[in-house]
Amino acid sequence: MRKTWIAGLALALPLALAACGGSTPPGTAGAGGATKAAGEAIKIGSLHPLSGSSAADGQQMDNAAKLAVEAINAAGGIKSMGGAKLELLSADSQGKPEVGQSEAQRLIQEGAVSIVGTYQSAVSQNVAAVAERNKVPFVIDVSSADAILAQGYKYSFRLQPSGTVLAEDGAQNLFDVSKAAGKPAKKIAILHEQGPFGTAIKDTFSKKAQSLGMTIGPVASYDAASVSDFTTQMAAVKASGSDVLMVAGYYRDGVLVANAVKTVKPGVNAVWGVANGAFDVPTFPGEVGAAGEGFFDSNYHLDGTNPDTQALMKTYQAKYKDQIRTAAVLSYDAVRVIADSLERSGSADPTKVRDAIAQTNLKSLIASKGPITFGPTGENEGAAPILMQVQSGKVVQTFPKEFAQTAPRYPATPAS
Amino acid sequence: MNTVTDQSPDQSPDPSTAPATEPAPLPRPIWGRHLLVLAVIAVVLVPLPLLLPPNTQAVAVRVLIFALMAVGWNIMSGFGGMFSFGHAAYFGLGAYVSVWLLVNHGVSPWIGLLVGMLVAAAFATLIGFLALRYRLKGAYFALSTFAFAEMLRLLAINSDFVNRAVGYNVPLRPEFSLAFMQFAPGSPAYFWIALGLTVAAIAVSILFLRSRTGRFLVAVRDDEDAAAAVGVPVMRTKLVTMALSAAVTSVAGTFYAQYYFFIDPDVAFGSSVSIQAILPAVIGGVATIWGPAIGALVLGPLNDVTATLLRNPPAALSFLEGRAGLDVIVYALLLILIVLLLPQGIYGALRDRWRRR
Amino acid sequence: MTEQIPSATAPTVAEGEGHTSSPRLWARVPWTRVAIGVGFFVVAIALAYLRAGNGDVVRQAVLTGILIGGVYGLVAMGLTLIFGVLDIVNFAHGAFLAVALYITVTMVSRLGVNPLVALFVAVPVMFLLGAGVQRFVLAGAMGKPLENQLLITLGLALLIDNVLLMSFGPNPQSVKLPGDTGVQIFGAVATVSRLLAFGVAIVLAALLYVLLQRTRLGTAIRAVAANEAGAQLVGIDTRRIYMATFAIGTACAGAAGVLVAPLVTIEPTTGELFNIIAFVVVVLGGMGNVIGALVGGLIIGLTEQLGALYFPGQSPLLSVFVVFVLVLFLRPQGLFGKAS
Amino acid sequence: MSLLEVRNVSRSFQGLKAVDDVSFDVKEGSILGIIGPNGAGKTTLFNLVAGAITPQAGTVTLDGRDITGFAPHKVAQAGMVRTFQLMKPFGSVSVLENVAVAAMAAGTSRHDASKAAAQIVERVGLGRWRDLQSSGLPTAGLKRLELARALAVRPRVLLLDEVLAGLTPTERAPVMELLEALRAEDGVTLVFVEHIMAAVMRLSDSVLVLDQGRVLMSGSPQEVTSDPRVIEAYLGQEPTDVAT
Repeated sequence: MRKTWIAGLALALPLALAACGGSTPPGTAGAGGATKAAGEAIKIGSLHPLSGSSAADGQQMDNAAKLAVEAINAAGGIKSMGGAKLELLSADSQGKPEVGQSEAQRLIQEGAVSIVGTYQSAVSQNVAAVAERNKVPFVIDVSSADAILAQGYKYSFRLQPSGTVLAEDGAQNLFDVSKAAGKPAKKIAILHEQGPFGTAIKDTFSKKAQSLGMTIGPVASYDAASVSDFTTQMAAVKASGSDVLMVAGYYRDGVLVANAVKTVKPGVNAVWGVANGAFDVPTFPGEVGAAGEGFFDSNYHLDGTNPDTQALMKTYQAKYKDQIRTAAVLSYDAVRVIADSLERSGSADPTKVRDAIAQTNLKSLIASKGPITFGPTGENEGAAPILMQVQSGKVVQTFPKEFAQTAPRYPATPAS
Repeated sequence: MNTVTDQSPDQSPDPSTAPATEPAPLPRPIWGRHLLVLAVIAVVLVPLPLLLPPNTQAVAVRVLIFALMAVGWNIMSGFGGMFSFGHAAYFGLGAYVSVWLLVNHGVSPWIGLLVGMLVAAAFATLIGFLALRYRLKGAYFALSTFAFAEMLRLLAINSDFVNRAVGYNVPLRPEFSLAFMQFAPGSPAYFWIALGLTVAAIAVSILFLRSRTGRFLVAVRDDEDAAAAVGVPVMRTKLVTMALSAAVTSVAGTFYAQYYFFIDPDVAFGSSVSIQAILPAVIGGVATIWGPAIGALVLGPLNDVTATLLRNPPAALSFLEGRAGLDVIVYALLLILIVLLLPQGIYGALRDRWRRR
Repeated sequence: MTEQIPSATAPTVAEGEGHTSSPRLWARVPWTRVAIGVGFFVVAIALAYLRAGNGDVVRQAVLTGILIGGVYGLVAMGLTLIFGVLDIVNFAHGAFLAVALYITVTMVSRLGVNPLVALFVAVPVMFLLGAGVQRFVLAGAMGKPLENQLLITLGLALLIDNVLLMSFGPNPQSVKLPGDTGVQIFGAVATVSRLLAFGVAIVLAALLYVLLQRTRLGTAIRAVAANEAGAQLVGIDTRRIYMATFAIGTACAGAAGVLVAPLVTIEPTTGELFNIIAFVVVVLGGMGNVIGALVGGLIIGLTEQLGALYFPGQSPLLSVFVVFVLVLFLRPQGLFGKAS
Repeated sequence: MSLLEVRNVSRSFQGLKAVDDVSFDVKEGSILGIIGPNGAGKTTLFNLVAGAITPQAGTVTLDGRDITGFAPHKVAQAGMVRTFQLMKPFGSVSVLENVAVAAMAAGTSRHDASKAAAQIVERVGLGRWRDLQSSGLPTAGLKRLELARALAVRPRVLLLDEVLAGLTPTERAPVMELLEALRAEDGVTLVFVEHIMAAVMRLSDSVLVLDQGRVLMSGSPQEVTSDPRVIEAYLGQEPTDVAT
């Protein structure tokens, strides 16, 4: 008896809810939200992993996108469209490609003129295809996989430097910094996570490093989701006599690397992160203590020398009681890019916005070699990594000179 | 309504506790009526994508993919009682084989679909043979299927042959084409293809249950020794079942890749895929013909519903707005409640009620 | 045909004939199997030497493998107990462990105590949590098919992860063990926190062993594991035993959580790291066998580390799964379970 | 030549000889009763002959064909079918379906299997229960179902493991009549393990006595029951219906 009721309810409830929850509000129906009635807010979709294992970054990125919208609205909205206000539609990808895909679809149906996202490369791959097929621009804040823009998509743009740029510049920075210090790097041991990100960085970095005359020592990969110790790998590094340890990985494993370096003392001149998810994160020095002292990371990074960035850091700290990370600054930049394009196109038609984005020329809050401009494939041509180092328990910018807060300390034999 | 399923597969009847009172008679199997119902449902659903708001259509397609996976899982683990916790292996093979053929050799996904079915069936036969040869049962059998799926995932991650962890993008075509299963975004064709595949899968499961092998399978599930004693080839029955189950699930993988345009080892072979194949069947009713589809109908939108509700909560609950993770909490609670309160699944509970009338 | 294998933790109950006299530990050690196992590892280590060409690396791999293996064993102990007695594949075990991680973090940051002090809070709290979960959630699923239990524990894991996410936020946290430095052992190094975790794992295994073998509760638990109907006949309240076992298993996850807290970055999903490996260890050791879990943990730890030396480009998990499948096929009752 | 020849079959478990060098012959159309005290190895012998366990030594020959070590379903397909002492119905399906599956396993088409099953179900007296779920049958019904399912395979040799145990005397009579009819009308050869001596005396052409895994003696029912060794073997043994 009772069970029938429950069964009926279980069956009916989601369906009924889906019927009302899923339907679009009248007025925004129709693909892509073509033209806006005057006074109606222009919608921008923000799609990030708000839950799941990357929630820390995802929530920061969503917060920063919100801050950007607030800032633009406070400054008078989109002036070319009569001061039209922006509205941010937040969505949770849960870090899953298929959820990201259907959420992107939903954002577009609800009238988003552009989407900002998504952090995980696998999710971005999916969303890029959705954006392309719906002809709605997709501004990637963070996702490094080269493959995303290698599809020839017209509607996808990427702010962060691609994996190739990150890895090549990472090797170049190592070459320059070690040479300037009078101890040119010779033999590089590599430790990388086995996903697409770590593997691609390893491949490109090795090629570039070899072309610069360095040799590659032992290479070890690991599963970032399950690894729990690096002492064996570190012993192998130590035994190989390598003078630099390059690490391409995420936060949790980066912490384990630092602990293993401290325990085994592999005797390298430097631990050199390339696009490492840990070594330039503000919480990293606090978490590993002295173990992380001297660690380098060649990575895209917020520009701590830029007053606008400093202001954003303060605002974020005040509002969210947390230190803003680079990923979130990129989300902030992404919303700025869209607002700027709306301003120039004077239209909320996604295809016009797309054309305007392609013509972007905007100063970034991220350390870069030039303003944000997009190349033919949609890569940000201004994007370039800079070199950070943990010095006295803080992550500081050290190279190239124009972004340096202090000079790099090399060699920086860790945990000595 | 269907004779196969009054009991969960691994509860073997204990004669000493069998009730002395006469149980209600089981209705005769009416396969024809099942097929008829299926045909009517299929026809009724055809105009659906033209009626649904466009963003709901993505949910409808997801429901069908869930259903397809669960129908496949249900053949082996429901009707066959061989609990698989590794159907990601077959889903992933379907996805990878078809995409590999498409990207590297320009082969139509329709052909890839067939090749994927064959490869998945062959793989299932192989691991099935090993697991049965070594007489793995219950949780051990389940863990072995899980281990094989994980090994495929790790192999894919470490093989240049399939692009390692990078996976594949399905190339977008300049023009839309039925031959390459690619249509305009939001085109009802996606729904119709998914519907066709799902209806075909359910029809296959009905016909299979009616077939000689299908009826052997139920006997083997109920009592393997007794089935062997009357001459049922136990091993062959189980292997055929596993192969069929794998082939059906691989179809879901092929369609998934064409609909979502992207696969990588985690998306294709990850353990969450195996769970997605199990969930709808258990929620809807294990070892029933309609359970997997009903379960998918409930689970498919559930995520969106909880997310939507919490994004724009009713006034009374507005303090919950924007709390990340809350939607997943609600989802998890609903899941636990449904499984606890309806151990037979939704269809199972409804059917028991009808029968008692 | 093949009978369900009686749980190996319950030899005095399961064994029909033979030694019913006082169960001395040394008399029950399967010496031939131990010898074969040790032989395998000698060969494995020798091969690693050839492959790595460097003694330091191999010594480090062996030491690390043993220490990590201890942690795996620690996590798997509670799981194997639950698996063996309740017949439930508990996917929420890692999530329970994460709860203990957050208990530790909170105590250390609020009270400034040594993380090990958290044992005195985490273990009883987790015991009660486990008892509650079993009584109010899992009791309804006892005797239900495998897939129902699987989904309930998966739902629980999802629930706990996200409650932690909501309560503590997504930012990674960490715990420091005071005086956690490297220690030289046979030319390899290990941190104090790892050695401590390993030591406590062994102590805990011994305690559980004594609990199961020498107490009334333990006897009852073994009886239920070996033969539920029989246990009921002699007047054992099986529902109470189920609850107690699940609570003890969860308390073990609690202890494991406190001990691994200094070794990991603490996030709501951290516990999931251990789930898969713990299952492999449980099967390897024979379900329900606490000592087996510890030994299984050591084997997996060593496999992972030595496997990484053999195949540096491949995922270490691959060798773990290969070993797992081989054991499943050749000794489905686990290395320390009884032959049918 | 005998239809079923069992020669020097042995099997031990963990050093314990469950069946030790057992031989016997069964002529076509005859009925062999196997008796012996508890633990004598009767059920193990059945398992060895029917292929559920592989003998460590010895051969089993059916109609001149060596079937030693055949898988159980191959033995069934070769024409020899066994029933189980602890009944094993296909619990989730109807009585009729239980029997129909067995008929299909013997090669009957789906359509004919249902018809054949209906006839057999009538013949064993389960007609009014044919549409019931088999797990709900009382013991007497399950015993008949075991028999019906075995008959559906159209066996030449039927191995019956205590089909009468657990039945009341009034329930036994029709089953015994059925067994006699099977031999008389269908020419089925029967080998049965039984504790109920009255049934053994009435049905068997010859009797084989097992004790501690070995053949104690064989002969006509009269010879066996009057033999002092047999009486001794049963002495001190609680009469019971439950064998090991």
